[in-house]
Amino acid sequence: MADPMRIRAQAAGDKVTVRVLMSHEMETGQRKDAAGKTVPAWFIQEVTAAHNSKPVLSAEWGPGVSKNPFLQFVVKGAKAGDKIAVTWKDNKGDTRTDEATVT
Amino acid sequence: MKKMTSKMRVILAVTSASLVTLGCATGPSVAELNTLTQQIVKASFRDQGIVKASTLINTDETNKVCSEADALGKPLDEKTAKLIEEINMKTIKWPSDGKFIGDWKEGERIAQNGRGLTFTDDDKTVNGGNCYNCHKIDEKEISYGTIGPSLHNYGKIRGVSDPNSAASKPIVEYTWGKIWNAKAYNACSNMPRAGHGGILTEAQVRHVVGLLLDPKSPVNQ
Amino acid sequence: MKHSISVLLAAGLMTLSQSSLAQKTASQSIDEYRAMLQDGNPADLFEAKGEGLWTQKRGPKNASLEKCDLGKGPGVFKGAFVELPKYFADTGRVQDLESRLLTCMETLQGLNAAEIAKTPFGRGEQVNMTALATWVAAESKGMKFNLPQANQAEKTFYEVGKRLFFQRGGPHDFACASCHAEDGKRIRLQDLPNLTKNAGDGIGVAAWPAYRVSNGQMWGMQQRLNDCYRQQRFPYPGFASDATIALGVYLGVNSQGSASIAPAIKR
Amino acid sequence: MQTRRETIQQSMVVAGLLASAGFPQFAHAAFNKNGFDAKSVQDAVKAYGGGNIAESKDVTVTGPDIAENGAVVPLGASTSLSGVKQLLVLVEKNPSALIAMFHVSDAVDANFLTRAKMGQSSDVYAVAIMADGKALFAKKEVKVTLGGCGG
Repeated sequence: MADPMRIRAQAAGDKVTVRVLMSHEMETGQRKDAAGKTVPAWFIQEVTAAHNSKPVLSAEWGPGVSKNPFLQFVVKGAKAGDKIAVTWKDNKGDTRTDEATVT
Repeated sequence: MKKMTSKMRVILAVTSASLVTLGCATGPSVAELNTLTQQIVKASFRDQGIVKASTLINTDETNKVCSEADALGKPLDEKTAKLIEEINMKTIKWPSDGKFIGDWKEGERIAQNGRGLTFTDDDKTVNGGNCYNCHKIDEKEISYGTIGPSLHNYGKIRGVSDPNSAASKPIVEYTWGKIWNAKAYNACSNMPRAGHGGILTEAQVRHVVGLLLDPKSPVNQ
Repeated sequence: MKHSISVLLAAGLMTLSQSSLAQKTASQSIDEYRAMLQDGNPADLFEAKGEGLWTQKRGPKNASLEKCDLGKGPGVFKGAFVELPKYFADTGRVQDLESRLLTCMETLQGLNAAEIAKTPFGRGEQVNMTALATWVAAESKGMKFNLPQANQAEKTFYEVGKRLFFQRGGPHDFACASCHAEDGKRIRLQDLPNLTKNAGDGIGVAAWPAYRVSNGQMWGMQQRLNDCYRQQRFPYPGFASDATIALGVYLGVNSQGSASIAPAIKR
Repeated sequence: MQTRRETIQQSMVVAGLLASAGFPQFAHAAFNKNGFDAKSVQDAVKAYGGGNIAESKDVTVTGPDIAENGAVVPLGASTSLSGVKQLLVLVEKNPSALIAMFHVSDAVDANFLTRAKMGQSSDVYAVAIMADGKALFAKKEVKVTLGGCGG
């Protein structure tokens, strides 16, 4: 199973800045290994986020996003103690969800 | 594989034993430390890919003398330095066809290239000159190192307008020689001996000399 | 933040001569790029993994590493990193963090240390090794390096490390000192720390383990030294070999008083 | 503050929760292959229903002037305009220009930061696709240098 994400969610006023690090290879499918064989594409395709279980964001990513991806977004109308959950799904169907409490 | 491991263990045991012996009272002498270092080098490094561990232990007198001087923080005395320079001067292979100046465009590619001769390279890797790692050369390349002096306007500053003229001969020869074996001119120079060390071929050295001395080269603009 | 950078740039433009302008702004732009990466260092992912591994029961003995003695007593990890490498009486060896973790993985968990040492970086147990080293190092973040030099073996290793640092060899005659013995030098665009002295907080050894942006890998000090030797065109230094540890003692003692920022983010 | 380990344990529970919630609002969020197959900025925008792109000072793209390493280039897209449906981050000279597409909801700012791979120096784009299909962009040049020892 994929390693957990690191999610930091910090409140300022009525907004919460969420910074997410995801553990993923993000293979482009264009790289060749030492033996000259093409390494198959393997990357996060969909990212969604929820604030206290209510969906607030969805995104589509391609293999052009860097390895071990970073994402920053701002949730409106959120406060300390709220829950922010982030889910990713990759092109092999693997998925992972992690949650953080807003500080 | 297994045999190798047990051999390693024996060597390591010897090393630790000598350490224990050295570990008493006053501490080891300089000579003992030098010996211990060589034992540790032998036990620690192994062959990998195209790089053989023996190259490290069997390094030449120039490297041995300069390493020791560096570690002690004392530069070589004049006599030793001269001797080393003479030994290295004798290794310089001058151009077999008498041509010193190659294609500066090729030279620029070689100067940019820092590849080759590591334990992850293979014997098919074309070696680069690593020049930009340490030198500013073509002013347009902003990614250059500062370990060596700037070579921008190298030929221009030295008044080389026709590298094939008799007047240019000394500087042309010096440039070739310096690239082939830098230690012939400065015993403990930081600069690799590109020709002598087998890093660059004669043809590659010729192109790099062209990069530095051809009046049309961007280096001299 | 952004604002202050542009103000700085504007001020810089006025005082710089035309010829040095391009270079100056290039290095300022690189600094700006590096600053942008500071917030969100993927090393966090490895640190979290390492924290989990410390308490996880693993190996033939189904034990955690919680009783591992990193030099400050069994189970003490805070501040251990900035005092390593040091001499350990139980093994009779001077050991760095990764070498010591190897000892604990063998004695406590029953894992095969020789096998792990032979495993290439980034594979199998080496992945766990790097994560553990990242986490232990992170637990000393902000602390100053303070390697012990009381034991004769530690003093001897410093002297051996110094000789290794200045040892020229390979086809290029490179030594560590070729690049790291003077102030203010650069290789290509990379600033080179002078490792013969305290190079400053978070510089040189005080930045490793670090996340490598160029290849998306987390590197411990062992891998950092291994790749230095690779680029020096030296043969392969064994994982946790005495040469790498002696070099670690030399670099660590020279960095006395420098504050660790590990795990850092590096080109 | 919760520890990292607690985060890991909780994530199992959350995963189940989100799976059952099913995200009905984002039913349209299936991966748009055409967008990521598009070679040019304009074609990628078209794949999301956007029209001809027009430069706008109300859209902002952020990124370094020089990236020390093309493997990780921090890029951001934002807009002050209301009525934006999607924000796209693109690198013109990449084999596929589109890096990421964000659906903008009322619950988030139209302001996202991510990191992209860049094979070479290129213009980078932020494109805002509006409710009426208008596509507004900002661009800036990011130079990618050869770092390290060239080896």
